[in-house]
Amino acid sequence: MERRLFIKLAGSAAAVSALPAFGTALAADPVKVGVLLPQSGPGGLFGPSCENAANLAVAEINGAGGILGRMIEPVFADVGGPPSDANQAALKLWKGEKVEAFVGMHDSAVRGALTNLFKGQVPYIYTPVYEGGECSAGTFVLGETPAQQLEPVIPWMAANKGASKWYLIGNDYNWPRDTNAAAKGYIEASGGTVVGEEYLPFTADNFDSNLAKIKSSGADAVLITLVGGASVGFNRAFASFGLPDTVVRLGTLIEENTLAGIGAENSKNLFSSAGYFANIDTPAATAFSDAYHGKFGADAAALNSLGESCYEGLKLLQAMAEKAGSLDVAELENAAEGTSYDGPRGRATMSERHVSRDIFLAEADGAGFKVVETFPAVSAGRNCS
Amino acid sequence: MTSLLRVDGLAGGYGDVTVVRDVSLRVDGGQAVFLAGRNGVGKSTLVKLIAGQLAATGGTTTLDGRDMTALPQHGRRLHGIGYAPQEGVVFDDLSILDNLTLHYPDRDLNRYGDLFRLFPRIEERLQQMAGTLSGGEKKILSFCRALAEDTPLVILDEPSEGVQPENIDRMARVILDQKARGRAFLVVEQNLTLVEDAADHVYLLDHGECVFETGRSNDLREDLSKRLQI
Amino acid sequence: MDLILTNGMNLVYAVATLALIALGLAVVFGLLGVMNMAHGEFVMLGAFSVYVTQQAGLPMLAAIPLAIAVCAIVGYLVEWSIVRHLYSRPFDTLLATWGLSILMRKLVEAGFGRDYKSIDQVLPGTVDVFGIAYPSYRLLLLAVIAIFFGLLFAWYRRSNTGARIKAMVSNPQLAAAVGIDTARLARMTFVFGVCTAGLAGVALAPLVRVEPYMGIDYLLSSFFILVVGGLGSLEGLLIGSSVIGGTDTVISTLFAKTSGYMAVLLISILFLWLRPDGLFSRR
Amino acid sequence: MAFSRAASVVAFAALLAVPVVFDMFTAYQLGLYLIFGMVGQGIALCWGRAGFLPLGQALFFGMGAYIAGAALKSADGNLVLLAPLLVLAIIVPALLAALVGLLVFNRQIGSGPYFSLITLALAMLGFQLANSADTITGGFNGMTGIPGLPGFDSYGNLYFVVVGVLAIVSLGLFWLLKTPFGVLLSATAQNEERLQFFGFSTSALKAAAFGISAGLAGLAGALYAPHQGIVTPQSVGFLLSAEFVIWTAVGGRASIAGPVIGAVVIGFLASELRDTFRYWEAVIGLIFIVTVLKFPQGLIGLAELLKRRLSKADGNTARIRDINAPAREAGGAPALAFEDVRVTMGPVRILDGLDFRINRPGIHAIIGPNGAGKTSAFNAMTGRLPLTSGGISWRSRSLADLKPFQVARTDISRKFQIPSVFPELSVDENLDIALWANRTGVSDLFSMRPLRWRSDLYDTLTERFPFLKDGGGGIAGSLSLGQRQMLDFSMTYLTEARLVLLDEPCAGLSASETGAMIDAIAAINSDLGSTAIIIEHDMRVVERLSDHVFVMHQGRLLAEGDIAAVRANPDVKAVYSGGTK
Repeated sequence: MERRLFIKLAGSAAAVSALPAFGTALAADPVKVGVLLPQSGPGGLFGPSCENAANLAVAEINGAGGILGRMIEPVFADVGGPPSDANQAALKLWKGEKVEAFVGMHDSAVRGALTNLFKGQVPYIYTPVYEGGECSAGTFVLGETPAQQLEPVIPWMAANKGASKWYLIGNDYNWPRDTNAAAKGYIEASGGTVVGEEYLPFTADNFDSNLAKIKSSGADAVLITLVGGASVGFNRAFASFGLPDTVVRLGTLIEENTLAGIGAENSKNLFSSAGYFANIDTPAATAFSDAYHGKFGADAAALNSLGESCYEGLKLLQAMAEKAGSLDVAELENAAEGTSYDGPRGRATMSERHVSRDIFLAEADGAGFKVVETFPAVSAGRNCS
Repeated sequence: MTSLLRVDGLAGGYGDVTVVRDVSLRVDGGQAVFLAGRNGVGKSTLVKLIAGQLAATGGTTTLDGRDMTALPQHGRRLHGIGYAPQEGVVFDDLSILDNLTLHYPDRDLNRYGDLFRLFPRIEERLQQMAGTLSGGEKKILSFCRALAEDTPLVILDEPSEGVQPENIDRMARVILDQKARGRAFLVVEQNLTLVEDAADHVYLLDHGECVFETGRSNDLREDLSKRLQI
Repeated sequence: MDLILTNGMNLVYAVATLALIALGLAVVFGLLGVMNMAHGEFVMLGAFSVYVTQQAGLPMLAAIPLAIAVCAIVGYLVEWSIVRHLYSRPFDTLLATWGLSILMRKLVEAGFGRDYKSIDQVLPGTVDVFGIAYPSYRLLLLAVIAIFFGLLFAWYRRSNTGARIKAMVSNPQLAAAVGIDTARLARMTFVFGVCTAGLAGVALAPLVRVEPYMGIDYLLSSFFILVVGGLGSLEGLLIGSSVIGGTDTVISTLFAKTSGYMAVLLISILFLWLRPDGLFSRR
Repeated sequence: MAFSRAASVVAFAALLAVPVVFDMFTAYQLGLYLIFGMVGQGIALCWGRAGFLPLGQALFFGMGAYIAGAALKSADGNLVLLAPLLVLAIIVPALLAALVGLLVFNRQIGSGPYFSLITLALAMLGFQLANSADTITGGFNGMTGIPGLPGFDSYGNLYFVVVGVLAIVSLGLFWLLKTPFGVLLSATAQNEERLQFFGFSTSALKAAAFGISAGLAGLAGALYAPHQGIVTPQSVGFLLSAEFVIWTAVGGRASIAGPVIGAVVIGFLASELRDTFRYWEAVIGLIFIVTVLKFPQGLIGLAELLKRRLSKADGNTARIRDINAPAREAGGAPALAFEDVRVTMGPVRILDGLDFRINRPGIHAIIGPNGAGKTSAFNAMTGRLPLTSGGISWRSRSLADLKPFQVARTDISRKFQIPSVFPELSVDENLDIALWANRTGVSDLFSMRPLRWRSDLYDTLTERFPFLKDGGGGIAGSLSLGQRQMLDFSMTYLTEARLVLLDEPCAGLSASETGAMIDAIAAINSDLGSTAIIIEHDMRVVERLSDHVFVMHQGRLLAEGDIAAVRANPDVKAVYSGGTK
């Protein structure tokens, strides 16, 4: 410990002695932005693509003159562990590195810890898909909410795929429960019924009893809010029983990695609803994808909605800062409502700390997704009431 | 004639502690050699060194002209050194049957025929866990196991501990009988009856060194008793 | 009727795969007393063997020798460098193999990436069994597991290897005194155990998710199976798998998956508390 | 001793200086690791001392954190309301753990993996409950917005509270380990069965240690809640539990400071590595492996090794004993009765209608061939062998269905055939335990006075066996077999029990040592006027010591009487004649 502290001291001494050289350029000091992403733990799968996307956004923003005339310097930290670790990591960036704004892509437990840590004293943009309802001061959300992912999609599934008897299955935690609570309303409104609802512990690796129930319930559609490995395992078992021929599947967090794990032969009649897919063929999305692979190579971590959201996070920060003319939380709060920017996902407009934006419904098609319908400018629903 | 077992300048102990220093001894075929001495003088340590359970820090052990010094314990057993230890004498959580047969691929019990006749309780309880036996019975089981092995040399560490006098006499009979067939024994023993009955040669140890040795004589008992009082 | 039959088949499948997965740990923990927290990682190595053969364009059967080779080499090295120093210290094997499991996950992650690997289905489609459609590969797997356990059982009954291993664990010095090469026997037992875990990984790879972190799923359930059934016997392994698999399947079917999971934990606690006898304890 | 006391003072002074020397952020970070270290201190108490490993300690940590979190949220700064609720965060986990411990330890002795796996399963269950009961706990997303302790800033002076609590806990543990309770915990780990035969309920001792460790975990959790402002199910789960154990192992599983050092070192290391090296977890994994292989006693063990190199160990002198141990009441005449006792195991009849009585003091011998059931008779009396039928009574109290420690409390003391002592404890501590047997109440266990106890018998024994006094500071495991036999014998008699069971007390002794032992038995037993039963093969011993002899054969009594009568008995002649060394 002594040794480590000594190194730390030596490091800060070096930083102090180097300061005068920059003294004159104080006004143009770079803006340090903390990018909090998972490199370890269950979310670690999305760390590399998120890091790349954030770096790409930084390069583009800096290439165009930065934010408010200041270059962005991203500082990354791993928040894949439990909230207490994330707290430490964020605090180190905030108080140690003097980071002026945060972009975070991580689970909701970590978000709860961070809003409690920041207490609205530093701008914080939360980027991934989540259950909705975040309304803390200084916190801005651009991820898809259940309302966005389901409100237009469920009627579409009913009309085009004959989905009327829904079975809801998810992991046993807040996001699936809240998603399904929203889904029930939309299913009813579309004239369908919910024939079953079940939540699985994170450790589940055998889905036979669920599949038997789905079969016997006579469901013709399944809404999947399982995450990561559980989703892969469930969908593979689902296909092995030959269910895809008669039952259509809709997931709200089935992105490219999960689909790769499920495998092309197991993904018949599998739909996913999200704000972004790697295969969207709008000019903005294609340009983004080209730039991504141009910068990081063809073998770079596969693009997906969670990774791409880190790019969007920095873009939103830029848009809000430009509109407010400041990175001060109070100024940002005043300017946020109505801020909009254009990104790979299309145009996003901020309302109640969330963004309304285009939602894509895609069908699994071989190794990737094929967008079958685009729902323009879908609202994130009521989140701050 | 060269001896079956030759131990020269053997030294060793536990970790950094040297217990046995520079011990040399001989055991000929058809002979029973006993080790005597007070508790803690290193008798058990010496036979552990010879059986290969402890690594020697000096000296050599040869059996029938073959150098055993570098061999591990199981190798010495396979090359002819049988050993029945003082403590941990049986596998407590195995049946008596398994205790007697686990090291024979054929699991044949016939090799115990003579011994079972002398110690019938062992045969009566083959299916019982060895851990349920009393201390003396475990010693007998261990004795039977070691005697039935086809090793030219058998090392026995306190075979009579906790064993009733009749059974000690039977043990002595077995040893005499096997000696007659050319087998050699190296025995650590406190019980003077057994020494008297079976010993051809006695080494007296003190502080890890051999201080006295004697052949078979009529006043062996008196001789030893006197010296052991020291 | 169909539903009962499907659930019945699922129950058989669950018990069989659990037994297969736990077998390696039954050898390493049940016989050797090594609380191998890297057990799941050897299953993972087996599953990745299938991925590698698939990438190389070879048939799935080629994964079997590959998995055995990889697990044997890794197992040999692990035994030689770590485990052999810790045989008499079960809690320390737990700590060291916990570290090992992290190391193995990270090495595989560094080599193959973190993403989910999709293994092609072998024998896709379903077969009609008593009027219900059941996945063909599962049926094949059930047959293979039944034959495998049958052979294992026959061999174990006749050989005294089990007794020799028990003897070595309970009294290594005496085992050496009766001529057992304890170092070699322990190493071979460990290698056999981890190779079995690897083979379980091969067998399950087409059915489950395959990624560097998949092992955790298999670790804890294996431990509970072993302690419920009793350590050190094949019968115990089958009983444990039946109790754990049966509880999970029945409760999950009647109620919900979370209840099934909690019931498995409760059953395990009750067994550990009330019926630890028949399981040999060691200091 | 003085060295480590000085080191502790310096360490705490350094901890207090951290916010000044570095910054509040470093102090905040350190504070979390100190909180985690406190949980490790509890684990070390169970693992390093009492010998059992709790593998699910996060359950109690998380429980304390949730209770404290709920308390802070509901009390809203009202201290009168808050204080008792925070106490609950310590008491509830402690009581739960003590209950679990009692239930489990009552059914199994030893330190096998079963208890550890039970605690692991409980933690997993706790995680699932915390996750599912989202109306109370907030589910996966956690219980959020927990206010700080009133008057303390989580990112500021709360650190000093953490350091203060850590200091109190460490001092408390230091004291606890010095008390008889601490000595008995170590004894439990080393030889649980023997300790039971001194009348100590080892299950209660272990349950108490587990309860204390859970209370510490709860206390740490109660600090964690205001420190972090959020509590999530991960605070209850398996992974954090495993990490607690690993920090403890890396720091030193048997020490007070070790777990804290482990948590701090690994904590800072991980926090530095995780942002610089993508595969940082592999480094941590490697550290565990190296620690277990090379430094099983952890970083503290390493430090102690260095310390020992620097300064030579202190002498082995016995400690001062200047307080008379409470006198044992004399008790009436002995009355032991075996009534048609049968014990069968499978097809084997171990005892087959054993029936005899002992009504007067003195030394009684049991002889008989190997396997006659002599030791089994002792086992049946002392709770080690359940009776199939029949009854055993001692002073008109039935001994059937009693556990070994309950038998010992009826004033029966037993010596095993193979000497059975507490090998890692000093000779002095071994004798202490025997002196404490049936003389200590709960308050004595937590007082330093019993460490100075003596008795007249203690003086007699140390005179007869001088190594007991001269080598009192040395550990019992380093004694020779013969000395251990004498130590064990001395301990058996030091209890001054009215009935003493001696199973081949001369086994493994040479002829001259046997003589010394016989003299000791004869002299001490007649001094105390107690009743002894001795199992012996050596007829010389039997002749010299006993006036009454029981001959057993095939699980039954074959004959009894004085030695001449027994010798003359034709039945006895048929099966047994006895001999001498």
